[in-house]
Amino acid sequence: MNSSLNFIGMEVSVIGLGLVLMLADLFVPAERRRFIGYLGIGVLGLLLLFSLGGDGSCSTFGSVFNGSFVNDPLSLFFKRFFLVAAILVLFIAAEFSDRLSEGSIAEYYSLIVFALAGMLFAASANDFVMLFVSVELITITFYVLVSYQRSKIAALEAGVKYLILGALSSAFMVFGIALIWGTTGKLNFTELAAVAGQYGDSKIFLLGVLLVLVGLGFKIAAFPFQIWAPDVYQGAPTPTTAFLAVGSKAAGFVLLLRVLFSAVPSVTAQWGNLLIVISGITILYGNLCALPQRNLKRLLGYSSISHAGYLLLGVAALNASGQAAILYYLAGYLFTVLAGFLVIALVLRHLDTEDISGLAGLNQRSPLLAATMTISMVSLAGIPPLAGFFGKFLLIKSAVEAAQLTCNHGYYCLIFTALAGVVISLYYYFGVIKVMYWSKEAKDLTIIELSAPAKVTAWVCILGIFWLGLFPNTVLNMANAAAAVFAVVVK
Amino acid sequence: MKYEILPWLILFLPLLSAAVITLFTLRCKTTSSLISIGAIVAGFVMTVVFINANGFHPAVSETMTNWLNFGGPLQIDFGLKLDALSLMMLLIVTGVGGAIHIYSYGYMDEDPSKARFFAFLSLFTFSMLGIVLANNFVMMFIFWELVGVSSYLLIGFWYEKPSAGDAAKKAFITNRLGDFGFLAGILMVWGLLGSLNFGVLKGAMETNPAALGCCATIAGLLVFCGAVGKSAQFPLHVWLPDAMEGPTPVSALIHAATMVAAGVYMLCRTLFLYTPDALHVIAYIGGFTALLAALIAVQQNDIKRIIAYSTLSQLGYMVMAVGLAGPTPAMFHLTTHAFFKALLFLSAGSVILGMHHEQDIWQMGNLRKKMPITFVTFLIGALALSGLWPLSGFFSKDSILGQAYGQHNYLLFIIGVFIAGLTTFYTFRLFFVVFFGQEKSKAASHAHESSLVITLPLIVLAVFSAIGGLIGIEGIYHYNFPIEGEQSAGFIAALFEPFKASPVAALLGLLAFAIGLVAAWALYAKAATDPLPAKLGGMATAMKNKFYFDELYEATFIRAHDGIAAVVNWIDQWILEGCGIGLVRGGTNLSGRMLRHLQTGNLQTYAFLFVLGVSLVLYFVLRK
Amino acid sequence: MHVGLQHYLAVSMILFCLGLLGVILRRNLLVIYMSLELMLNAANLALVSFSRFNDKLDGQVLVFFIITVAAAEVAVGLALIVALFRKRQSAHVEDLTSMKL
Amino acid sequence: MTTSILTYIAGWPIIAALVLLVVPRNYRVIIRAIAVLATLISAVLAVKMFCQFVPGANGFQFEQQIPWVDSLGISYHVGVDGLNVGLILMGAIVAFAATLCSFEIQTREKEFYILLLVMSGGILGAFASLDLFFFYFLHELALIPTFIMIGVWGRGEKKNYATFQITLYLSLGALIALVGLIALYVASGANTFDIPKIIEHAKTNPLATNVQNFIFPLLLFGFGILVSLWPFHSWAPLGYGVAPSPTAMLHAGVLKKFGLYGLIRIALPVLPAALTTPILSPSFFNHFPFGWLPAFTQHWLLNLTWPYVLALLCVGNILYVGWVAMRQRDLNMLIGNSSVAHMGFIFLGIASLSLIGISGAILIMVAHGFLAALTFALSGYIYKQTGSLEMSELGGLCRKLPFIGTALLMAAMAGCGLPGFANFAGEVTVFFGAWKVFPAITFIALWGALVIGGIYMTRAIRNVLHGPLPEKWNTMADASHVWRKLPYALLLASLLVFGFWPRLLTDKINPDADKIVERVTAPAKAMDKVLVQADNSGVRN
Repeated sequence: MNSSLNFIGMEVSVIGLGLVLMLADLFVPAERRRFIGYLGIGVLGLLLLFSLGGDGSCSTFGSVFNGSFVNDPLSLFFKRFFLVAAILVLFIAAEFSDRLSEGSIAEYYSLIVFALAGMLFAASANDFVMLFVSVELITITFYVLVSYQRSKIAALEAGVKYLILGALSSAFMVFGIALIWGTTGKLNFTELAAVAGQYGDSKIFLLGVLLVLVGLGFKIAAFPFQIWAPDVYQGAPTPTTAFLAVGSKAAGFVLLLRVLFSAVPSVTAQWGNLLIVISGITILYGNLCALPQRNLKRLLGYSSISHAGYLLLGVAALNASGQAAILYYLAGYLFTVLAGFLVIALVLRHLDTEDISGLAGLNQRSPLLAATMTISMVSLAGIPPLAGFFGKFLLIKSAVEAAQLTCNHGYYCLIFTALAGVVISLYYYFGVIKVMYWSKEAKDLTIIELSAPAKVTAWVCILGIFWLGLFPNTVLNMANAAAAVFAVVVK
Repeated sequence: MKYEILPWLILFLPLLSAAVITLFTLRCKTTSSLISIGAIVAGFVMTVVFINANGFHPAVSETMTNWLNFGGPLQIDFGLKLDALSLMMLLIVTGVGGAIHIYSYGYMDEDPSKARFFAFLSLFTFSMLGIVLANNFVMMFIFWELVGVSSYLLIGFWYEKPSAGDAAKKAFITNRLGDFGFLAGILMVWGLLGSLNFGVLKGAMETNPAALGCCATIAGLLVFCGAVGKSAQFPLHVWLPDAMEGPTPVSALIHAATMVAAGVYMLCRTLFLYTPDALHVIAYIGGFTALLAALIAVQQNDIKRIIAYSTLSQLGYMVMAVGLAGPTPAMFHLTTHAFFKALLFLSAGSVILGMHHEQDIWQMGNLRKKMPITFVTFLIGALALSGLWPLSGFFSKDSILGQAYGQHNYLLFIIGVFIAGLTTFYTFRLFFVVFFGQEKSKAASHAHESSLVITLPLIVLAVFSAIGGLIGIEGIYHYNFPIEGEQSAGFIAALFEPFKASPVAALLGLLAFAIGLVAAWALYAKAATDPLPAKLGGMATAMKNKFYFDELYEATFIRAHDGIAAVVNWIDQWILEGCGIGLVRGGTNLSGRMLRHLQTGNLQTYAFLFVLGVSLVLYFVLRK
Repeated sequence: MHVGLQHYLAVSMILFCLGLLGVILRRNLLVIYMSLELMLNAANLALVSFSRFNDKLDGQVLVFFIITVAAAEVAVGLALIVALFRKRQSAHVEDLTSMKL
Repeated sequence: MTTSILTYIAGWPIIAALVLLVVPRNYRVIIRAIAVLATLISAVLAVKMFCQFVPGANGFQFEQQIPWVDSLGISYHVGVDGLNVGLILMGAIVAFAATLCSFEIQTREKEFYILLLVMSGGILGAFASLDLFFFYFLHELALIPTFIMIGVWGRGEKKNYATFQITLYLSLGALIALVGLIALYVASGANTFDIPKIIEHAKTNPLATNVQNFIFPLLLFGFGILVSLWPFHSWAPLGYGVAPSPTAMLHAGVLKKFGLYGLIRIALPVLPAALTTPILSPSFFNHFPFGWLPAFTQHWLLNLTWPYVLALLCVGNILYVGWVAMRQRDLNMLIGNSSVAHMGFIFLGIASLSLIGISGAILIMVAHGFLAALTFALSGYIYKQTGSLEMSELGGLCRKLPFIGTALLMAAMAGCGLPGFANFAGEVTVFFGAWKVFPAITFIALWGALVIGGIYMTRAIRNVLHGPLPEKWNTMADASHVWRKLPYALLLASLLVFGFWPRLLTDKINPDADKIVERVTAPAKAMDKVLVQADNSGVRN
């Protein structure tokens, strides 16, 4: 038992941290509460260092709790990922704290940390119970996080929409789990994988798997479960949106990967076409809807849908390079999206609307922020030398490999759909750049003063984007090692 | 071969001079002109030295270096061909050209851009020498083009005059049309024979006359297109009269003595290519051009234009001669024509200078008193052009008529004789109106003789125009185009040779001269206005308007080509850009706008869509 | 009549669909939310009956998890709906359309 | 391994860009000096490299290889052979000239120079790169600078539309090419992005014909869009029309050659079967209802090969775009269209698949690089002085701008293929190369080169330089001091040098072009083997 607790040391510390932050609220005077966030950042940073140093709890590979909790390269990759994301989001939240004054900011921090705990569990989930609990932990915290600005009607509206649709998807997922368990009698992924092949013809079983995928599809905002994303992205406080875009989506993906390639690999192998279609439509839907969009956060909401589509391309490829590509892409996406939301949080926080025109003249107001936003948009579009390019490159490569291996022309159709999507997306991403550099709408040209942490965050994001774009070796090796987890299952 | 370096120096000195003037001495008018004159005069001297050392028929006739090399299939040399044909042309170009350069020194004295003028002249000389010396098709084409562009630059020398700019453009494009055929012909010949070198090609054609196969005539005519453009043959003759917008020395050098003769030279150089059919076409085009131009010349009033049309007509003669398988007469006429036509142009230039840049002959009159030297030189030129025995023009023109007669092509022969008469008529129409009668304007009464630097070249050229037929030029060309039968030797023999060789041609030619002269005297000796329009009516108007060729081309080819361009541009703008790109762009945008209406904002719709999505996925997977 | 697994599953399926219809058709947020709970309970019923007929207890355990999670969800959800009601004096979904397109 | 001179050539501009990042923006002189110095150094190094290059030496010269991403077989690998030696020289000189011409930029200079340097370094690196990934990667570096430069410093009312069109169009082309390159990488089975290794591997294990037939169009149209192959050309005139002149110089001069270089460097040697086999299989008419077509049309369709299709498309470039150029009223649009038209000759040379044609194509690529840079630099100068390039408003500028006017005249003449300039040498070579393969198309191309080119270029001269000088342009000033004249003089001199001595280039190109032609034409006998293999396996894994 003791050793089991060692395995979940990181999760436990994170939950502890959440409690500490919440309690700290009681002892810290109101005007200094935003600095509580830096405490959280510090602790999470330490955990990250441990995990990178290789002697943290999460780097001991193995499984505990009857195999329901597993530590392997995949979970390690995602735990680091979530830690980085949470740290950066806490930075953003600290900058954004004056807009969150209705509730206590410390509670907001602790909710982020609790969501992080859910994500960490999700990274290690290896059975349906753990999957369900971690998903719910994330989702329920996000209900609160989304509607945190209680005085803003939009935030409440977003919260309710997320709540109802989230609960709906949970219901589907739970029902799906029930059907899977009912037909196979297994909840553990590893055990299920051993028997799943026998149930390939059982419609009830397939229905169950599909319903679970519906729940996960909701989390990653894939078509046709993407409908909530724009509204929630728009209404939620910016740090929440950022965490939603990065953390929640990544958690969805790690679970999706586990279910598809660990739990039911034999079923997944039949679903290439389904995944191709979903991926293609998701890409087109996100990009097309974003095209006329003027609200920045809503724009990023649509863009996040399209990125779910690109990521699904790696899933649809059904091969190891596709899975590695997803991980790499997510890593790049982390820095890229957080860079974007950082700028939005800093620049638009005093404006009522989040219209793109709010960025007008940003190049004069703060060259660093303009550069950060530009790099973020360019990386989202997937253009060298930035992270987004290398990620898309890997994704396309995996799809081409799949196409040549299977002779399925659907893959090429999907690739060209993705290309069309990229070209469409250039239009709106570059539209943002245009506004910052040469829009005529610029009226307010006051210089934006940046706090030191904000600058640090911006630079971390920029360097991260360049690092992943220029020196892909380290992370790519990690991603390859993580993806190798599934190869074992297949054999 | 002695002094092998000399031809290279002759060729490149003018280029060097052009470069030096452009780069360094554009501000010094005198230095620049001296550099340019020095280059061409040195060229003349070196040519003479070279001919002295090697004769007109050097043992080794080529010297070359490789310009582009692609192994076996394509080797483009930069080589010089040195035989009688090219050496004689060298003499003409550097000699006549040198005289014109010196003349320009005086003529352009007042112009602020004199340095630029001499740079262009040197560039032209370089290009012309290149054509003359080229030993292969590509090199000839290179200089062919360079000649075209230097003529473009010189015609447009006074570029601020819109008419000069337009004329330059017209000359360039018209020449380009010819070059288009020329290059296609070159490619065709290369494709079939695998070589570009004139010597090699000639050898190949001699060993196997059918080497070109079925394309022989087409290939020949395509190459001929080049000559049509450059030598301003029908139907590309329209640019030459307009080219008179350039300064007069330019007209003399380029549009009379040298460049326009390049077409004829090229035809002679590549004579081995042409099938009888092709030669037939060439001959008739030449004859028709000669007739057409002579008719138009009768009703022109601009002193330079009259001479320009005369040039056209004489070029028609030469081309006709080539077409009648007579390269020697053609080259002979080319040579004498270079003398007397340059002389006529320069004299006309002297007149224009004296008249303060008035070019309408009906504003002149009675100039023989005011400009005696010009009067005399002009007279010699006119007589030589008209073919009065024993001036040079008589001999060369007679050899062409003799060729036509000898080939039993009586139609062309009669046309030739008729043109000879017309030539005399329009030349002396000009002569009488300008130098006789009353002063028809104030400028004419204040006219003055030009300075020595202008008249000296006139005198030199006049001498050559007079005796050009008697100094054995024809014999030199026989090195290249040997004929059977013995040559009459001796000066006196040469003097009466034509009457011996083809008496019909010689006598009819002289008769035509006499008729033309008498007619011109009768009509124009005292005329103050032109009496012809009244007599000829519509025909005169047509002649005055150049038989409406410009208008015809404007209305047909140019409009058609511009029309195609306009249609294509429209397609580009509206179909490709508008419909193609516009539709993609608009379609994408529209689908985005439509699609996002799914996001109604209503939670219940969302839930419904969510469930619909689930059902869709379930159906997709579980339908089987 | 012998009541077997199919019957329980049928009931659970019907409950699930009823819940679904409620979510789609009812306008009041609270009712929608209750319908959602109905769907969760349909899943619970299925789990329990599978558990009973397969003689395995995992399902029962999972049901406990679900109930707990649902409770948390309800706590948060009701709070949210109440906050919204205070703000808008309405709990109807049609009023929640400030963000769209 | 020592650092290759190529790394320095491409690296100096990039380093300078990084240095500029920390230079305060009001130190204008220093910013300029750094930019000029960096490009000057790389130009000088490029000249040195060009002179040291040994023609016909086996393999690549000045090679350098550093492993980059091991798991994918990506490495930083640079080297030159005859195919790219001239392009690098041209690129470096044009980059230097463009930096000098950037003196006309007066606002936000720091950003401008940074973008310009990134663009220059990237494209030089792309030409030097022997690794598929870096080849693509370094080229794409230029996309963002292009977008921002045109957007911020561009001119005219259509700026926004043109900026987006050029960006989207170019990315589309680049992405299609990327898919082709990745497909090539995957299909080759060599598990490396190293170009020489892929070519070597393809020699012994040729790709199946149907795979080649699939990849080749991707590369052709992907690269084709980047080179403004008809009918995907409309971005070019529009984009160059609004771009600031240094951007247009670099883009039209250097970047545009990337696609062509890619076709020659990669597509031809690796995909020889795609070039020689018909595109449509005989079963085509079973699947598609074209049976009603006349027999000779069917026959024609069945014998269609990709080079022939390319040759047909380049008629679009030469004739169609030439005609469009004839109708332009704006000088920049005219130059832009003419630059598109020139691409047709290069395509024609490539399509001929002959040594002469390909050598000629590379010769034109180099020549056109200098020429396009020169013309856009000149039009930029005039625009700076007049604020308009509408030809009806200009005229007689030779009087006020003797130097610029003369340079423009020479550029126009070079543009319509006048001997003495490098363009002529290239074009005439291409005509010779293409004549034996596509006589009819060459004939048409001649019309485009000699007549249409002549018409629009002389029209431009007539309208801009000749004629009376309008009153309002009396205040114009010619390029006066040496630095202002240098870029034009440099580019003109380069055109003349290669025009007079094209062998400087062709002798270097020929041995390597010969290898490519050999790869394409020789393995006709190996074809049977490939066909059998294709029938058996469908796709190679």
